[in-house]
Amino acid sequence: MAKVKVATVWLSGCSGCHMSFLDQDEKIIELAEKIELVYSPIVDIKDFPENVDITFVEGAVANEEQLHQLKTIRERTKLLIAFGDCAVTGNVVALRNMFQDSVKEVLERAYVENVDHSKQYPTQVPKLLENAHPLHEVVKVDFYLPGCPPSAELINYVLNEILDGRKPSLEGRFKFG
Amino acid sequence: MSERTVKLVIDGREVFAKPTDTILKAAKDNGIYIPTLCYLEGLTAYGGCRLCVVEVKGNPKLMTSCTTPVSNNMEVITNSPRLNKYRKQIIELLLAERTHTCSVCVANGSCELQELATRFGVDHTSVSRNWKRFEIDMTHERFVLDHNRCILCTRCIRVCDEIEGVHVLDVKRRGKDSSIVIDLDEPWAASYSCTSCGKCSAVCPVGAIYVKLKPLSETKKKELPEFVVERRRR
Amino acid sequence: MKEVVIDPVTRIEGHAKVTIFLDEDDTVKEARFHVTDFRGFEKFCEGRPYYEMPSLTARTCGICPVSHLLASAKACDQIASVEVPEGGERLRRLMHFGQIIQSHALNFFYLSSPDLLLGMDSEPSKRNIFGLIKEHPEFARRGIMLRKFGQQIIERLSGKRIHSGEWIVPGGVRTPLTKEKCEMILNETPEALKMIQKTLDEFKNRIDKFREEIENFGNFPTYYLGLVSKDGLLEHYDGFIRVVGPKGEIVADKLDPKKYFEYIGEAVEPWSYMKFPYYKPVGYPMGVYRVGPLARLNIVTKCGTPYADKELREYKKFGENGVVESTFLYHYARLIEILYSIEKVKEMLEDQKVLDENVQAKSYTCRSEGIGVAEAPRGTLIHHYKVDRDGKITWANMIIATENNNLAYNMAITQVAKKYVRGKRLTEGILNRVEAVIRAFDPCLSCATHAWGEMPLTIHLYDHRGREVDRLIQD
Amino acid sequence: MTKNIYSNRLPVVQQLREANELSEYPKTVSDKRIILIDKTIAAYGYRRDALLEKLHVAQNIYGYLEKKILLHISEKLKIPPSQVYGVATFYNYFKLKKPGSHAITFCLGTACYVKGAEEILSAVEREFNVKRGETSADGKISIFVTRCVGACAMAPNVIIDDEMIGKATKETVLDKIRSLL
Amino acid sequence: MKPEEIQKIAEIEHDMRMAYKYRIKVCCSSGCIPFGAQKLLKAFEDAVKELGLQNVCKVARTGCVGTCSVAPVVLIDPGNHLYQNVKPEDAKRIVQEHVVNGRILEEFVYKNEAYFSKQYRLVLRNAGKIDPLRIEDYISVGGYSALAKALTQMTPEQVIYEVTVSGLRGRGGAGFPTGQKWNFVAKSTAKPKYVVANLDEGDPGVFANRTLAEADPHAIIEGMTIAAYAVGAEKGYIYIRSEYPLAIQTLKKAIEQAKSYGLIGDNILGSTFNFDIELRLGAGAFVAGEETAILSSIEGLRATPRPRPPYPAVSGLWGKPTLINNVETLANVPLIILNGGAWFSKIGTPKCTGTKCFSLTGKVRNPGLIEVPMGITLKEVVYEIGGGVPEGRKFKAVLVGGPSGGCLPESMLSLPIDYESLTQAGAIMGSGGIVVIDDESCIVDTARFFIDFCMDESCGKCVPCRAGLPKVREILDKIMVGEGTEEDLKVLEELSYLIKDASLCGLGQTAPNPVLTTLNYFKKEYLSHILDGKCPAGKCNIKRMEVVKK
Repeated sequence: MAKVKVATVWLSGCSGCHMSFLDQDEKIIELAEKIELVYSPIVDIKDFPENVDITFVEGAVANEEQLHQLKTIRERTKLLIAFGDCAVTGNVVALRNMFQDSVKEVLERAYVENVDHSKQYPTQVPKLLENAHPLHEVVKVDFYLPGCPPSAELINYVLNEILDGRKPSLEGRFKFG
Repeated sequence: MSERTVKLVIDGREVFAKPTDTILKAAKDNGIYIPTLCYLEGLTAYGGCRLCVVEVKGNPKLMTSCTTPVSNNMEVITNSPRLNKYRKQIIELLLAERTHTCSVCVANGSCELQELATRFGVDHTSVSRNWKRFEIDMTHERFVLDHNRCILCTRCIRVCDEIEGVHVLDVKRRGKDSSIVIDLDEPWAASYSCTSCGKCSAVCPVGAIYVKLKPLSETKKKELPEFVVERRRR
Repeated sequence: MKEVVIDPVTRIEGHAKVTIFLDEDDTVKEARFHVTDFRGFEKFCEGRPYYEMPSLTARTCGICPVSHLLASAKACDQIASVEVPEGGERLRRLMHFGQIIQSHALNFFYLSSPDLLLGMDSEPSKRNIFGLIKEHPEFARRGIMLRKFGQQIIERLSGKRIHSGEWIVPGGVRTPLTKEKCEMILNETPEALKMIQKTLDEFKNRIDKFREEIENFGNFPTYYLGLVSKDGLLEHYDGFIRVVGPKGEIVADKLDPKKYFEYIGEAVEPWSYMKFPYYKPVGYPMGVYRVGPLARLNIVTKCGTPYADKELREYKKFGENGVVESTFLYHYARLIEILYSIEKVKEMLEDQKVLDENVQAKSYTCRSEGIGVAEAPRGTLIHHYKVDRDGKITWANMIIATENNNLAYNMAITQVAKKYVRGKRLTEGILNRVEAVIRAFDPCLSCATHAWGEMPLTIHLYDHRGREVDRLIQD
Repeated sequence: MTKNIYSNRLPVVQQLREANELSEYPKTVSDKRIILIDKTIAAYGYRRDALLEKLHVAQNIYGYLEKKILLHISEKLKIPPSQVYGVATFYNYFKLKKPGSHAITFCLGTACYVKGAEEILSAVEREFNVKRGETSADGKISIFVTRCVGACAMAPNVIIDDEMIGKATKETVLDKIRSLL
Repeated sequence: MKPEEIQKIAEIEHDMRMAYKYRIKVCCSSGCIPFGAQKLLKAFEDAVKELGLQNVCKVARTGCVGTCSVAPVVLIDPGNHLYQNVKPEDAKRIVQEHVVNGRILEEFVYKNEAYFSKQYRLVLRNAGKIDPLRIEDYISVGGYSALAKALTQMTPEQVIYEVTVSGLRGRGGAGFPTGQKWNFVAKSTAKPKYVVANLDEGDPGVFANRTLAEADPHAIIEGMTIAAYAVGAEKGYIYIRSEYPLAIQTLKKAIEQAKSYGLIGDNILGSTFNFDIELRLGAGAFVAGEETAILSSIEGLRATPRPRPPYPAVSGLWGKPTLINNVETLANVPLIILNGGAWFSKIGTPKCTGTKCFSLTGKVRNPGLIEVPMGITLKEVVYEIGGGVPEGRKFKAVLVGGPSGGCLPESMLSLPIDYESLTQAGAIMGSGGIVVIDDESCIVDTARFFIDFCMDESCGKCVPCRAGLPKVREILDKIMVGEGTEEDLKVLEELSYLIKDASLCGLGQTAPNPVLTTLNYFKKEYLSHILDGKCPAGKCNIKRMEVVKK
């Protein structure tokens, strides 16, 4: 049987959801039988492949590169999962949206006020979006997996349900935050 | 105390209630769950959150079960796809209305809104979230008022008015601009009517009013003691 | 000038890319490490109550949230003017050891060992933890279990493995350790100890095979900075800052961590969201210093636990004057720290004091400023807050462990690139070496993207006219 | 009403008080206008339900509702201040900030909107650098928006200092305001 | 005062009127005053004096005749000649020509016959006839005789019976049978009881109630007093918008006059019935017009609605039984008492009897205030009375029922105006606003405008309305700048249904109507914004088209 192609992506987030994925501990070994991790921060493939079955996307969309990346991912993925609170709601990443001119204000604080030498905004880096967005404001999301981070058990449950061809039901199981 | 003399049908089950009961009370007494948020037993029913709406046979409108009294032979449906859809939508709207960032909230884990989201499977908000920033009032030595998390259920206002009897709090402005106000829009510490009793923090269903430096899981008693409720009923 | 871009760098914790610049004669001139994400914690915490900071800043990083919790809580302790009860401090330390174990295990087993065991030039699609599970199942399983051991300590203390923000609070911790959970952890320690010792032995047995890497992977003199306990032992939670020079001399000792701004400066380069801290007395950019396991072991002469001290003596042989220079040996240092942490966990749990129920001091008093410093797995972590009269944050600065090494990263990748990148053709294996040196540092880019982010990797090779002559995408 | 409402408070409160306009409250009781309000209150027999009427009277006298007036009414009627504040801010008609010397009220009723009132409003906002509902920096003009003044047949309508301009155009309104300044 | 005295006053007044051959009536309502009606009144008085016609010609003020688009207007009796756009300087000439020379000045004459021929004036029966500031005028046209009849010849039950038979329904918008409502209050045993006359007409573009109050305040007072007699109330409140200064002044004066004549107060017309009326001012809150919110407002609280039950008929003001009627409803009452319920029930349609006042505005040639019998079609109103859209433009839609009404397309114009038909079409009767929209207006923009209004006026008590409407608006905004998606339309519709079904009060329950009806009848226009990046009316500023990859 061909293994299910799974990808995990990490946008603007803290990696906690990926860590929670790894917190499945020895169950990862069982999973290795069923899935093939075709793209992930923990594997060495640099370009997002075509025809991915399931993609877990952690983090909010906060800069132009991520926006572009997410659109590519969407095109190449059958089932896109918003993985964790940042991807689902914006969470902490989106707290900067509460400021009027958020991009300027956050950059000013970090790269001018709090710096001793060569104060400047980094320019040769992806431009920040005016607001950080949860995924579904940018692309279509097929499944939401909230939590900060979602627990390893929940991830395991969802993944196994999907692998077995069922739609996982989150009612009463998940929790924001 | 009056007898349970009113017979009604809730979700196909025949139940008996006192004539003074509301649908919510009758359902609760019979172990039927109806979600609530602005309702707190012992305080005047408010009817604002609309989560407890039910269908009453013969009435084209949805009725809030916390305010509608029972009547004989009433047929009530508390749980239908339509109702649950509306409930989900309401929870979504509440989550989107202000910045509910559960992960960094004092109420995380003991928040009624969060719990409802879990129960009804509101795993995201289909409407975009607001990011308006409200000043947090931390002037009081013991309590904090964080408007960013307020859902305007007005439990705090009612408990302050009806139980403590002071009415320090009210709502200012209206519509989407409504927010809780202390005296004449004073910093809390400058309120001259506040008795610092803390009832408001005890009934807040979310993390909007809380005791400084304490997570809600340690401080909250969201339900009023039975004898208080009983006294209020009289 | 030519340019080679590795985008994204993989198997590190975050988003980054690398650009390698070549001269006209195809020799490597410089290499740069770019961090491409930014979140702005220092700004958006403004206006929030200071005691929300631990749980908020824990979200800078999902790998080492405990370190952030600690640094943040320590800053808050000062703002609240409390002295943490011994019981609370003990549990904070215990949790931190859990975190060091899991974080180091993550880097070594999940991220770096595919290079070490499968080879730098092995098939890229297999060169990961899943490949390892297949090829070296026992080894992979050991890594998983060691990480689990660490994570479980955190979970047993706080009820949650990641982002236990509600547990570590200003003034201490929220709940004491129960006897039952204490015993559960204690029962697992011998096994964990056995696993790490085995790993250390394996590593030492194979170390000869990595002569080349040791020689070329970021092997250069720098300053080393980190916390030491007041009696000069290895320390992760509290203590003084010690700076050791390239030749092993103590340049500065007993520095007050709360005065970090007197000796650490920060600079910005336009090509990275990650800032460049430097040792102020030397200046920018010459004040390069390294932090993290390697630096920590360089600045101490003793760890304070029997097994770890034994390993330390052996380890120091790889350097002179007690200073080990090769970045590659971060791996070695990391394993020793795991060993040390497990020993410490055992030591702490065997003492009944760990069950002390007085774990949190409470206070409403506010000071207007607080600085918390802790040794995160990746190095010295600094949180600095200012609050107004009511305790609302008005300003914040964070210097993240990973950031401290920023200057060193660039030096290290330049060194590796100079050694391996030649001519117009690139091979995957070459680029993997560039990444491997970064992995050795174990940068945590989610941390640095409080200030950064993403780490998969493409290398572009540009000629001196700026034309792309080759591009290598790792797949 | 001579007691200091802030007696026996913490030092912090003292500071807050100094920054607060209410601190002057006890001094203003001799204000003749307050006496006028008191008379109205008495005329209504101190009835709490006539709060709106009293706010109307106070606004007519003062031009707007200062906090000290609200507090005064609250104390006289024995209504909690927060309730008075809640009521005063609920209704659009009550103004809690001092309005500019010239009031320009735009009708944004359906008929006026359909006939282009919004464009005139934006033009005025741009030219005089005032947003709707706000007062210009020099305190000269305030722009108010109302929903229907009831002269829909003459839409769009703009009221400038009590003078109604029916079938208004951008030019007529701008000219009229310019002539005022 | 005794009932007979009313008759006497009427006779004296009649004689006084007959003493003058001519009667020049200057409309002094809010529609005409901004355009110089006061000065005009003065100019006519001066002209009459100057020409020495004081004994032949009486100059008087009067209420609105409805043709506000040609303000100010003057009516000259006999013959009820309507002069439009009269300026003070024309006064002398008009008096000279019309009164002295007996010649009608064609240049000033209002020529749109159809505007009046299709109307049927019951409520506004006295507008343009009497001087609203004189109670004697009202009495002279039969005013207060209904009250006298009710008090002297009828029991409260009989009054309620007649009202029930008449089939009169609430004119505030919901159309609840008035007789039934009175009956509920009458049956309630708690005391005291209250009557509230609702004059908080907040709909933008609607001014029927104001006109009524300005033109015929005593009709309201008389209707209210009869209602109070029928239900057994002792105290009445007229709740009026503060934005209607003239109506407030007029009503204040009318109440004083009625009091001095003993028509309200203690022992009215010599009976044992006591009833007092107090005027209460709103302060700019549309929601205060809602049946329960008005109670809160009168009690001096924030005008937030209360859940029903308990209904106001059982527990209203201060928890006491309260009858709340719209002033237009009340103004019908004297007629029903005088002529009998059966007579009234023959007007209009069988299910919807009587007439309804509408403010006809927007892109029509003859905007103004009209009163038409129930059952008249929208087409008749828009094209015959209103004269259709102005030259060169195309009719697009008609919005019936104020901001929370529905947008109906041309194909729906044959719809008869009655509560049921309108509701079925997605519109409502509301307080009677008809706004005509032509092809210059964008339908999305129009929907947004109404949502905007309801959002601003939402009291904020219940979640669907408070939090939902801003989201609806947000989506409409998005569509208007060309960033909308088809998914958004789905969300828009779902949200609208939520707000409609789950909101606490009428404001929320009807607020999404403009969106739902436009989505229903004008979906194409939405899709054109979304898919083609074009606004058919050319109104929206669509910045860019996002290429949606499929």
